[in-house]
This record gives sequence, structure tokens and C-alpha cells, in this order.
Amino acid sequence: MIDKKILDQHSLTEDEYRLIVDLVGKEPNLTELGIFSVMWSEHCGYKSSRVHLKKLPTEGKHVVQGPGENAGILDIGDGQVIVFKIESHNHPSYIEPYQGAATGVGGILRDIFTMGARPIAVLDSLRFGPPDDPKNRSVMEGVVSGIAGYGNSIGVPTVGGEVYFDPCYNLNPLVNVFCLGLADKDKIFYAKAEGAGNKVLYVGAKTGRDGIHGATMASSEFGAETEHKRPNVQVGDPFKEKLLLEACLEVMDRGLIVGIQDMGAAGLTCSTTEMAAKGGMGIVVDLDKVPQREAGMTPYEILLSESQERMLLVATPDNVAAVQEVFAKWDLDAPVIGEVVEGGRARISFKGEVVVDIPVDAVVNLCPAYTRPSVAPAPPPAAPALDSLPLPADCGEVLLKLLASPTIADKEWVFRQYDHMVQVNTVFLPGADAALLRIKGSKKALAVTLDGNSLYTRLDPRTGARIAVAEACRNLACVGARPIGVTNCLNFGNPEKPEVMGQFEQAVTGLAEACRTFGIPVTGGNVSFYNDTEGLSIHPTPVLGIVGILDDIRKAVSPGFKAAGDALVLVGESFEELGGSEYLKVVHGLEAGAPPAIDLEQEKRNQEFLLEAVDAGLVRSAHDLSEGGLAVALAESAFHGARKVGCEVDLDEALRADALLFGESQSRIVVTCRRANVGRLLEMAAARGVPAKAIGLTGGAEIAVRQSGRELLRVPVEKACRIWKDSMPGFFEVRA
Amino acid sequence: MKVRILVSFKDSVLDPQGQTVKNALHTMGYAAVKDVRQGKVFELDLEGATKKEAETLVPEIARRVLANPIIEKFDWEILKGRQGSSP
Amino acid sequence: MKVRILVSFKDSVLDPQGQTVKNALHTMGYAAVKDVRQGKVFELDLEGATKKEAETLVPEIARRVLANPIIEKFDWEILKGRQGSSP
Amino acid sequence: MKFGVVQFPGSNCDFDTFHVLRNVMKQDAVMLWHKDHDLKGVDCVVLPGGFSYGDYLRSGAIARFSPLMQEVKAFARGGGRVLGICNGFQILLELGLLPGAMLRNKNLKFLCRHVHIRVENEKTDFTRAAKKGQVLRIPIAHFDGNYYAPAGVLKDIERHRQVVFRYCDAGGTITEEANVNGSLAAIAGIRNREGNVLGLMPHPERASEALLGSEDGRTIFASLILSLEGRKPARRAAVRKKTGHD
Ligand SMILES: Nc1ncnc2c1ncn2[C@@H]1O[C@H](COP(=O)(O)OP(=O)(O)O)[C@@H](O)[C@H]1O
Ligand SMILES: [Mg+2]
Repeated sequence: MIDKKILDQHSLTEDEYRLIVDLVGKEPNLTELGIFSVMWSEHCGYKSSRVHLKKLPTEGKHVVQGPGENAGILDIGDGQVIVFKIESHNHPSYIEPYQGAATGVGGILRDIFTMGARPIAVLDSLRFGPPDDPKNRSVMEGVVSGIAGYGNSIGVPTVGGEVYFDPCYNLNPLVNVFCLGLADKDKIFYAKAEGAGNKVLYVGAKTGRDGIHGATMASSEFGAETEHKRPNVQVGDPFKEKLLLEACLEVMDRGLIVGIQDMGAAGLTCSTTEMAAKGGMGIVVDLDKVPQREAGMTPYEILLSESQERMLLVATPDNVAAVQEVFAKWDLDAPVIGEVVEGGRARISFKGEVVVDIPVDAVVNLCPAYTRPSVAPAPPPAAPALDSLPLPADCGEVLLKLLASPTIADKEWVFRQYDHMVQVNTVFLPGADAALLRIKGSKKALAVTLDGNSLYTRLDPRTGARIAVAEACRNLACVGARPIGVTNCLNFGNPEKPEVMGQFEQAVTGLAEACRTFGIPVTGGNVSFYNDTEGLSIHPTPVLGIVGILDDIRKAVSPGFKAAGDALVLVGESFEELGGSEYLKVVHGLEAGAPPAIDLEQEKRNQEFLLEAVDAGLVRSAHDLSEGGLAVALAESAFHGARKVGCEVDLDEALRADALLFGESQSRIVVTCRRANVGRLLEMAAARGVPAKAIGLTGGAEIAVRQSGRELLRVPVEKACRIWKDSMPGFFEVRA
Repeated sequence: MKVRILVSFKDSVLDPQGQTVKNALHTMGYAAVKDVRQGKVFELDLEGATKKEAETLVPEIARRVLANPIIEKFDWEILKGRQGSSP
Repeated sequence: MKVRILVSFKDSVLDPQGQTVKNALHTMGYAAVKDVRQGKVFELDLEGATKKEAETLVPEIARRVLANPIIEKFDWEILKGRQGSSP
Repeated sequence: MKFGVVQFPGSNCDFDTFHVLRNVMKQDAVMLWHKDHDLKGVDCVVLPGGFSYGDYLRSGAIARFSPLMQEVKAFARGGGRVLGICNGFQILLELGLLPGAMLRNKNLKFLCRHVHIRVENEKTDFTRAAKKGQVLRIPIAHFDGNYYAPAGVLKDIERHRQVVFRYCDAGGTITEEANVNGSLAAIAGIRNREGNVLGLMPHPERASEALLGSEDGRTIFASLILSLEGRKPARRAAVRKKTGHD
């Protein structure tokens, strides 16, 4: 009964089908085939990426749990661990921006609290087409309010993130959401079904027909009636998730359960088989006991539904009543739907008949991995020789233009919609280089950032990926935190295209190299392939989420200039590099050239130096140089200050003025310190082999830069700040 | 001419607001309420439109602007003179 | 029995959501739309209630729960068999 | 003094408020469960911020039917102090313990930011530690904070000096721009006529520790403690301290 057409509908190849028959020991029925199809999909099975992800370093002294669970876990001392992970929700967010983004938040939160951790922060990395197109604006407006709608309601602060704009995201926006949780080390839970005879409980929302794997079935199988009822986008219910969160944390805190798993992609199928496989057990489930929202659902539909806000628990028979009591307190049902058994098989019945009987190991662990054909990415379009590139007539105007460009402009329009303060831990609000969270009852603080410049990765995936890691760590160093662990979301096009696979391989190589240099383990992440619409792939977009730790929160440093009369020190070396810069893109309309070079060892030395200087109490402000280069970094430091202090800078590098002001050479940081401390700071740098020089003073109401005494630009801080702040709202308020 | 457009989630889509209202009504003792679905209503004042024009215009606006056809459905009617409303 | 309750702002209360929809429609070229008011609609499924019972029950629920009488008014009707709905 | 923080399903500033009362203000504090009928002998009930019942239907609309709210109502009618913060304020409005209603913010977006509010009446149980016209810097975080009352009601509120806080600029001037959510008469917080119930949209618990950028919120808690203790304001109350971070 299973033919080529059905296999195509399930995105399985004939070879894969033969393997399934082999593993199951018989021809699977349609429901069993459906289970394999979702569990062996790219999304769940990591078919195309697995062989490459092995390159990433995953070990480290803080690592409690690396890749392979719902989220990574790191030990932060004092009996506490952090749990964190990033996920994409790209496609749903294009189809239904509000709900797509909202359910993205809901999903990543569940990944965190399913491990016993209370989510304490969310960050979001967003990419859209340029905001001058109303379609892009409406997607952005929906996505931002969706993230706000879910995160604000459930009471987890959205403390940071990033927003980039490029036409490659016109039809394929990226919505990556990161979540950080905090737990006691002895209260961590895993997605394991252990102990024959233990009960399997279903908690949370009822199962509906929503989200059933879109590509899996033709309408003829279910009839047109069912088909039109099957949206692939689900509606999030943050209120239900809040109840679920509190109830789950309560049963875990009281030690009432054995294992727990959220139902995310592939829903009940994934959670039951994974829990059994991880526990080395089998599982029996009675689908008639599964709470259902709609009448007449088939086993196929119940098993493959991706309805949100559901979890699966395993508890000893003795504790079932106590678990149910906790859930009842939170107005939730917790019916027993099955049992853990010996034997390694999932046996699922429906109306008294066994409808699924398959080995869980095959479903969960034996999905084939492919080394897909790849070709090295084409070299980037050459940038015109610098000599042929006209120097701007007025560098002040260029600075203002860059400050207004959507990628660089102030993102307050976005983060003002997010509750970034709930839980009263947020020390640095969005806008600083990294978000900073205090840990109540401790001197320590956690810093978190998301980073990834996809223009660099498009021009050179390996360098771009290295820079993403370096920049994220640099952001942490700027607030005074040391990186301890990494999660990543790899957003790429169709892996069956050899060029895309080439980009992927190189990007992963770059990531691995940089993480090794910084000595930070990758504890998990997510791969999102098939970001292609109408045949066009997005830029390869790796997004790095890096967590850092600060031992003494009183030493934290923020980016804003603190007062007039402080000395400005530029850490790192500037080169004549304009490839891949915002300047080239915004002013000359070119996405071309090689991205700036990065020397990882030098980068590390620069960051170590900064951390040492912060620890010694020498640093009054620190801000890293990224998009828009030195001029933009100076401007942002001026804007972030409580009093909007300007600066007077004089540089003696013999570079083209535009490269000096707007070039994006890596590993650089602008630091301010008291004038009396400049000597000590520079000595400390020299001792570590870090290039650093005093370049001027803060003060005045202007940002002024000279090159060997010749004035390159002079812009009033107030005016520049207004342009930077008004840009984003300007796109949205025209309609009023 | 006044028209009324009702927008609500398709029947197969979860309606968390309606569910929460239903639960609240049950807690308050209104046991007869078996189900609640919540949606949005828009009342548009169309100037100088004929019935025929409205019949093309309104569904177009509903589909393009007021509802997302992926998860929502809509229904509309022309309001007669009355447009009554209690208290 | 199915009943439909429409809740909307009193005329004296500004309806910024409706205004925003109206502005969006104008920007998109729907000049005929002179005014938009946005409200909420609830569809309740009442089990075993007679018409007469509904006539006491529904306004009570609307007044106590569904509408805030300081800012909102409501209107309700019993839905006939059809409960039609476009796409 | 003993404070009770009410926990509704969907409350999310319950622990924040509890933390500040207990660890910052050093008061006795307990959680009160919405399904109970027991106020545990507290001196003051705090309805915290959040999204009770998801704010589905309307902000605060469903929480008012919780069993515990019957006790809170009686407690308030008997003169007990009740403080409603953000969602708690919305619940007090829905419950009818305070006059008026909330509309969506004028820009139709959720707004999270620091705002300035001016103490309009320093002779209340909730402001006696403040100076006349003092400007406090406290964050807001809400979607429905656009205060509304029918004209007659507003007149009444003003006549009885029930407006306790108004949105203002840093210098204390009331401007349209500073009235970020569009509230009628820039109202940020009101009390009942008897003076024992206060609701406000800004979150004083988010502005009670220097590390988090402002300590101005302590003024409100300190005032409450003074009035519960039946003491006169002393000069020690709520110093305004500038913080290190910008
Ligand atoms: N880019 C990546 N880098 C490191 N680990 C990854 C990456 N992508 C996925 N992983 C890890 O592979 C494992 C498989 O994840 P799985 O739980 O099947 O997927 P998900 O929960 O993301 O749907 C997870 O532990 C995840 O953290
Ligand atoms: Mg998972």
C-alpha cells in the first residue's frame, strides 16, 4: 500500500523506506510511516547537518549537558546551573507573523523549563527585508508584537537581541529566539522514561489538528474537508503556558516526577519515542486517553499534531495522584495516557487496536545522516579598487546616513514593546553591548548576547562565522563578562543545493575554530535549512548566542560615556578594510569585497586585556566597533551616556578617511578611562601585546574626529542622536 | 452604507481567549455555556457604495486587511437602518 | 442554542484601533471607507436553554463579564440554524 | 508589618513584589492564593502586575471573580490598605474598588520604559514619605494603561483629590509627550475616596534597588509602611540616589 507517491508526500526516499522496513521488521502502516517521516525529517533528524556539527567543540569544565538534550547546561557555581538554547521559527513567522513568532517563543521556553530551569531571559535575533517596503514592515510589526505578546504575558523579560535588514529576507524573514534559564544543579530533569511500570502523563493543552506536518499527506487521504482545517500555523496561548510552567516547576521542585519532555516538533510522537529511547525502555500509549480538541481525529493526526503548550511526564505510580493535584491547582488536567515498559518498542493503541508498534531506537537514533554534495562558495563579488571609490565629500553626512540606516538605527521601537524588566534582574536594559542580569542573592551576574553579520557570511562564510563568535565574545567583554558557553542557530538555504552545503560546511568550520580559540563549548543549537523562497536562498546566517559570567556585578561596565574629560582609548588595529561594510552597502550600494580579516588569537588577547582592565577598575565605558566602524561606535557611546557627552578625537593612522571612520576592522573596542589612568591602561595593553592608543577626550556637545590634525567630521550629538532614534519609528508612523 | 464584518479563528484553530472566558463562566456557575469562541467585529461606514460595489469591496478588505485567511475566517453583512445596541 | 454577543466601545469613547484600521485602509486606497469601529464578538453555545432563559442569561453574562459598562455597550442575537461563514 | 501578595493565574510580578517587600523593605510578606478565602491576617494586600488570566477578555476582567477577591473587597471596605500595581490596578478598576477603566495605550503598542510621575497628593497613605510635587522615576510595562473615566466621574475624582500620580517630564511638567499612554488628565495612579486603596500603572517594585537603575519606587512602599505603623513621615524615608549605570 505504500508507494512512491506516499513516500514523496512524506519526504522519504526509497532507500530510507527500505531501511525503515528493515528496522521495523515489516512494512510500516501509514501511521508508522508518518512517525518515521517526521522523526527522520531534516528538522528533527539533522540528516544533512549532523556529520558537520560533529566538528564543534562541546566539552569544557562548566559543561553539565552538551548537545543532545532540549538545551545545554553549564555549571555557574554555588550549586546553580544555567540552561540555554536558541531556536528558529522562520517559516511560520512569514505565514502568520504574530502567531509564528509567538509560538516560537513558547517553544523555546518549554525547552528550558522542561529541564527544571526557570526561564529568566529571552533574546531575539530578527532579520527582515528593508522596512521601506510595507510588506516587510507588516511582517516586522507582527513578529515583534508576537514576541512581545507571548514573552510579556508569561513574564520572562526579553532583554536583548538584534535586528538586521536585507532584501534577501524579503520573502523569508528569520526569527530566532534564545532563552536562558536558571536552576539548582540538583534539580535538573531530563527527557527520560525510566522504570518499567511508571506512568506516562499528558499535561497542557488539548491536541487539535493544528500543525500536522504540512507536507505529509495529500488531501485525498483525508478528504478536502480535513485538508482545509489543517493550518500549519498555530495560535499560541501564553496564559496556558504560564500555568504549565508553574505546575511543571512545582512537580519538579518537589521531586514528584521521573522524567519530562515538551511536545514540540512532531508532538506526541517525538516526546514518547524520545523519552523511551533515552531511558532505554519501551512505552505503551492509549490514544483514547489523549485530550482532544476536535472530534474524529485519526491516530495519525493525534500523533503528528503540533498543538502548542503540551508536555509529557513520567512518574512512579505512587506519585501520580500528587502530580495530578499540583496540576489541578493550576487548573490543568494531567491524565495518564500510558506506561513505561521493557522491550524498547512504542506500542500505541487506538479504540482498542494497536495502531503503532515500532522500535523506538530506530525512530529516534537511526535516522540516516548524509554527507551532501557541496561546492566551495563562489568568491565574493570583488569590491572596486579603493582608488576608484570616491571619497565622500562630507563625512559628517555619511555618519548621519549610517546612523539612520535601519540596521544601525536605534532599535528602541522594537524593544520598548518587550517587557525587559519583569523578574527584576535586568541590570543593563536592551541597547548595551550585552544584556546583563543579576543573580539574586549573589554577587555574580550573567551577560548574554546574540550576534551574526550575514553580509560577512555571505561574502566569506568561514570568516563571517569566526567574526560572529569573536564579536559576541567581544560584546560580553565590553560589559566585563567572560564567555562560558555557546548556542547557535544556523539559518541556511536548501541543503540539496551544493553551494548552500558549501556555505554550511565553511561556516561550521569557522564556528568550530573560533569556539576552540576562545575555549568555549557549544552546548546545543538549531539548524534551519530550506530558507529559500521562489528559488532564492537567504544569505547564510549563523546566529551565535553566547553567555558570559561576571564575578562581581559592581564591576560591570556600560557603553555610554560617563563624563566630560575622560580619555578615549582605541583598542585594536585599524586597517584599510571596507569589504562587507555597512558603509559600502549604504553609501555606495555595494554588497561586495572580502569581509574584514580576523586574527582570532589577537582578538582573544584584546578581550583578555579588556577584562583585566575592567577587573582593575580602570574602565569607565567600553563599546565594541562593529557595523559602521569607529564613527558609529563613538556616536553610540555618546548617545548611551546619561548626559550625552560628545568627544574630540584625533587619529594618526595613514588610512583613507572613509576606511578610518567607517571601516569595520575587527577586534577593536573604544574604551574610556579617567585621564590619570591612561598610562596604566596602555601599559597593561602593551604587556599583553595588545595595540592600544589614546585617541582623544570625551566632552563637548559634538562628535569630532580629526586625522593628524585635519578635521574629518564634526556632528552635534543631539542632532545625530535624534536621527538615530527617529529612523525606525519613522518607517512605522507614516501611516498615522 | 454600514457593513459589519466578523472575523474569528477557523473552527480547527485554538481560541485561547474563548476557552478562558468559557472556563471563567463555568467557575461562576454558568454551566449552560458549552463553548465560547471570541472574535473581532468591524463596522465600516462606506460612503456612496452601492450594494453591488460593497459585495466586491468588503470581502476584499476583509481578506487583505482584517483577517489572515491562514487561520481566520470572516463573515459579513450589510447593516439595515437599525444598528440597534443595548444599554 | 448559539447566541452571538457584540461588544463595542460606547460612541463617547475613542476607538483608536478602529481609527488605525481606517487609516491603513485609506493608505491602501480604499477611500470609500469613511469610518471604522472595532469591537469584539463572542459566540456562546448554550446547552438546553430555551429562548426565554437565554433572554435573561445572555444579557446578564454580557453585563457582568463580557463588557465593561463604563466604556462598552453590547448587543446580542440568537443565531439561526445557518451560522454561515465565508471562506 | 505583614504584606500579602495575591497570586492569580497569570500574575508575573508576584515574586518581584514579594522580593522587594521582603528583601529590600525588610517586611514580613506572604503569598495569598486566589482560590483561598484566607487573607492570613495581613495588614496590607498587594495585587501585583502581570497578565491574570492572560488578560484575555480585558485586562483584569476575570481575576476580579476569584474567590479571594471577595475577601479583598471586604478587607478594603473595612479600611484595609490595598495596593494594585499595573494589572493589580486594572483588577481594582474592574472590581469597582476604584473608579474608571483602562483603554489600550494611545500608540496601540505594549510600552516598557522608565517614566516620570509627579506626586499630586503627598498626604495619602501611599505617598506620605514623598514631598509635595516630587517627581519619581519608575518603569511602566503595559498594553492597557490609558486611563479613562466619564467626564462626571473625572470631575469627582479631581474634586476629592483622588489623583495621586500623574505622568510628567523629568522636570515635573505635565506634557502630552510625557503622557506616554494617553491617559485622561495624565493619570498614572488614583486612590479611592476613603484613601485606603491605591492603584497605579508604574511598577514601584522595579525601581526599588539602585542596581536596577532607580530607587524611587521605595517611596511608595516606605509610605505604606509608615502609615501602617501609624507613624509620621520621618526624614529617613526613601532617599533618591543616582545610580552607576546609564
Ligand atoms: N547548530 C548546532 N550546533 C550545535 N548543536 C546543535 C545545533 N543544531 C542542533 N544541535 C543540537 O542537536 C540536538 C538535536 O536537537 P533536537 O532536540 O532533535 O532538536 P530540536 O529540539 O532543536 O528540535 C540538540 O541537542 C541541539 O542542541
Ligand atoms: Mg526540543
